[in-house]
Amino acid sequence: MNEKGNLLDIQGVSFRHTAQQPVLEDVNLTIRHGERVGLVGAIGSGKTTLLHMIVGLLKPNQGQVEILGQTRSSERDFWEVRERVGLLFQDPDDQLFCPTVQEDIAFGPLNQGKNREQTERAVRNALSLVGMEGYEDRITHHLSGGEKRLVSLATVLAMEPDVLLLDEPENGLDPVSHERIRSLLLSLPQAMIVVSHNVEFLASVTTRCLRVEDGKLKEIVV
Amino acid sequence: MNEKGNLLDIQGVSFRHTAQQPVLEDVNLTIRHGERVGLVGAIGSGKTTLLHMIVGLLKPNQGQVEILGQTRSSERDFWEVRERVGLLFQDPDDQLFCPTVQEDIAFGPLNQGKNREQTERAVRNALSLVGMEGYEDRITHHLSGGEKRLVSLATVLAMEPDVLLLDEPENGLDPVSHERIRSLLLSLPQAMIVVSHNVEFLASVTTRCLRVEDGKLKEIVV
Amino acid sequence: MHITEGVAPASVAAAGALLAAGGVALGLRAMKDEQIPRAALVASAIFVASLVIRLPLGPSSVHPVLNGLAGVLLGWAAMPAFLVALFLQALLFQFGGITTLGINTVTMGFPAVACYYLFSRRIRESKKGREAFLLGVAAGVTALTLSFVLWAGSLILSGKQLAIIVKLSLLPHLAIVTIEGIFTGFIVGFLARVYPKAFEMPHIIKTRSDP
Amino acid sequence: MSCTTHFSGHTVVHRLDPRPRVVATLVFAVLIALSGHYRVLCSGVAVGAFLAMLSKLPIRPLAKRLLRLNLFMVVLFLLIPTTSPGEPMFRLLSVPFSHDGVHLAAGITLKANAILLVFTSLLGTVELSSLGHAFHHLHMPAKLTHLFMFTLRYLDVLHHEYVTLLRTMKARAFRPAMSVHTYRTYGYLMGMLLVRSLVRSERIMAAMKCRGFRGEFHAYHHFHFHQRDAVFCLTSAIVLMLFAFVEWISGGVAR
Repeated sequence: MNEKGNLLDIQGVSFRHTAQQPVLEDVNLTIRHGERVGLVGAIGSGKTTLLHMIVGLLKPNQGQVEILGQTRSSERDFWEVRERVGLLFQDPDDQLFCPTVQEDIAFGPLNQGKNREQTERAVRNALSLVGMEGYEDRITHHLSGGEKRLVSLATVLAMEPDVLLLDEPENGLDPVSHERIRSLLLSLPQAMIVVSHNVEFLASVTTRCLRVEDGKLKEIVV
Repeated sequence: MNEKGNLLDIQGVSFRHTAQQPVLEDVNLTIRHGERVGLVGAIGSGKTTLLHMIVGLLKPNQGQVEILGQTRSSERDFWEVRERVGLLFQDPDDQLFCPTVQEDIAFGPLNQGKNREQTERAVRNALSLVGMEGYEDRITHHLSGGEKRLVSLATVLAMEPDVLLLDEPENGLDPVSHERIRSLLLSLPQAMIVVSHNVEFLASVTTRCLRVEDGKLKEIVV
Repeated sequence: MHITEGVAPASVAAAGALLAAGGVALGLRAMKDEQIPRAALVASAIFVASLVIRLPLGPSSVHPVLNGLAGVLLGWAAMPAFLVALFLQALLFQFGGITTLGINTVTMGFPAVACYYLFSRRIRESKKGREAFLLGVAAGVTALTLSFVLWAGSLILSGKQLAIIVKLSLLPHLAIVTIEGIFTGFIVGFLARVYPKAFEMPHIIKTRSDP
Repeated sequence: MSCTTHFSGHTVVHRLDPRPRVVATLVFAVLIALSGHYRVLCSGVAVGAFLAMLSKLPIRPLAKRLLRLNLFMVVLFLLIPTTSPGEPMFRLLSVPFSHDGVHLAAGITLKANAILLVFTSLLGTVELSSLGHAFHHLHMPAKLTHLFMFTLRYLDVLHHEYVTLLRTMKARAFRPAMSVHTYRTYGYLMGMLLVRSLVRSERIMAAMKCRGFRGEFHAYHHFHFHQRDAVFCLTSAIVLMLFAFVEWISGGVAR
């Protein structure tokens, strides 16, 4: 990876759901290595849409998406992106689908083609990163809300991504888990985009902030 | 109904799911006529559990639940409670289980033994209360998120309850629907318990606020 | 594994309709009103899966049928559930048909009920995930094999000349049955570990002959 | 995205009461299935085509359905006449096509197309929930009607959950292949979908109890029978009786 280039370069991107007014309109966004960008905006303003577009789960109607130094448009282009850009979904219930914590965290590394031993190591590392050692054999469905959030983050970190896209990582957590997530994010070296309604939280974990409003991105000071 | 007594009086109530640490422990809560109580707390802290216990969907392991002037413990005791205490569920898709809006709203009144004419009137009234006149024949699963929430509320209001229990009524709504729910709640005469993560919202629709934390209820100032 | 509209002559269609009506009646009698949402949600989930999940098989892919799973989860209620699902499939996607609705309900539903008697209790009592997985494989394979037999039977009864279709589809079906088995195994294994309550459901469909 | 869309529209067919449409479709299907004569079968296809035009079925989806059905019929035409014994009707590339085989395949093709057209024009144009109500008013068992309604109600909800789960899997670099890993992954996905469905069904039951449900459903919906419905009933009755009459004078059921 060229350490000097941009991680992400979005130019003139528009997105609309079928026959509705556009969610995003002519949006530009550049993110460089090591940057941590906060994203705020009302519900339905297009924050999640933007994250999903970056990993190719949604395709823009217009504009160009360049990620990790290459223009990406086809499904195939995004295969590599998804191995190197980790997306944490808003609802951990959507992200965790395996019976046990261990299997869930192993899912990403296995998809990356890692062997058994590498995968086991990745699982252990990821769990210790989020401070959940010993949770390997727990049934994911039975975890509490906060635990699920941390495990979801572990499933993403296990893939050792270069960029993290985090959709409301602190939402609905009790104060203890909230603080845990905050200090964890501060300790991570990756570039990241963090979506949140909590401006205080964003101010403490990111280096700059953007607001999504009326389909546009605006730089704001928090 | 004795207008001077308490609507709700919970004393020393504990609840635990099988073999786990208790969700609620020795909780006391009294609600008087006309009171509007906000309830905050992290995901999984027991807010929903408390609401479900009040209408008898969950039975406490310990303690006493007195509602509308009577101690309630058996399933039968709660039949009356459920006709007079309306619970709005978190996910409107759980609450709207009939094909059309009209049938969904009529479901409660019909169960209350109202005849066709009374039911029709109840449906009309409830729809006009939430400002959704003309939605009678709409297919419920084609409604938008905000519309679903308002219709769910109409299904509850059609039963003319004395108390409302609202589980995150504004969650996930766009700003316009959000404001509509807020002003609607302000216009309703019933006593209510409102669960939300949005402290601002609670401050504007309730008269006092409680936080659920570590299985306990604490009065807070918002 | 549908009998397409027009293929079955009146006699076969009528026999299928009668058998299906009997099975559905039993299923409805066993299902109480308050069990309807649960049966419907399981039916919905299986319907969605059979429509959108495509299991890769060589250069192509196959849709799961999951009638074995429906059987262990629903018991006799699988009969009305399949009647509803097959009617919707005929109406929305033109699979099967209206005159063959009875035959197709029998083809899907009876093997499901058989799986309920054969495997449901064993899965409930299985202790290890592996055991549940294997029982799931057995349920998937048994149900689909029985369905194939019923399908082939009704096709041949519809006209001896149609036997050629049965012969030609024998080999593909072997592959499909194998994949269906593995797939059902993983689902049953998952449910046994994560939500064993799923298999307590057939108590809701207790008929007098319930073991 | 929805997997429960019907062919909506504003034609006279769409405005008809769904109840007689259900009955007419059923009787038509049975008559056609019973029939053994080309003149009846061809008239059946004609009636179907007429209804399809009357209800202005959208061309593309209808063509797709017809194509799918008739692809199977092409296979039948190639297979059955070439493998059944008997007098050859003609030869194609020196392969004999038997007389009986061709007639069997032709009969099946006409029946399938006629029923498909009528089924889609008359019932495919009913909002699905109204179809449920029609079943109820036609005295289908109440439990079956409710099962139908609930299944219908949650199809899109569960489909949406499936899509969401699959999306999160894709985001973690999942690419289906012919492997145990893929089958296991789909198995877990389906398992999760079922767990969510079962948990949701409990919440639905709770919501029903909260609104006074004590184990019994009360019907609310009702239909209005208009003059146009009477006209439809009369016309269908005449057409269907004509079919039966032609079948009868043509000499019973032959195949």
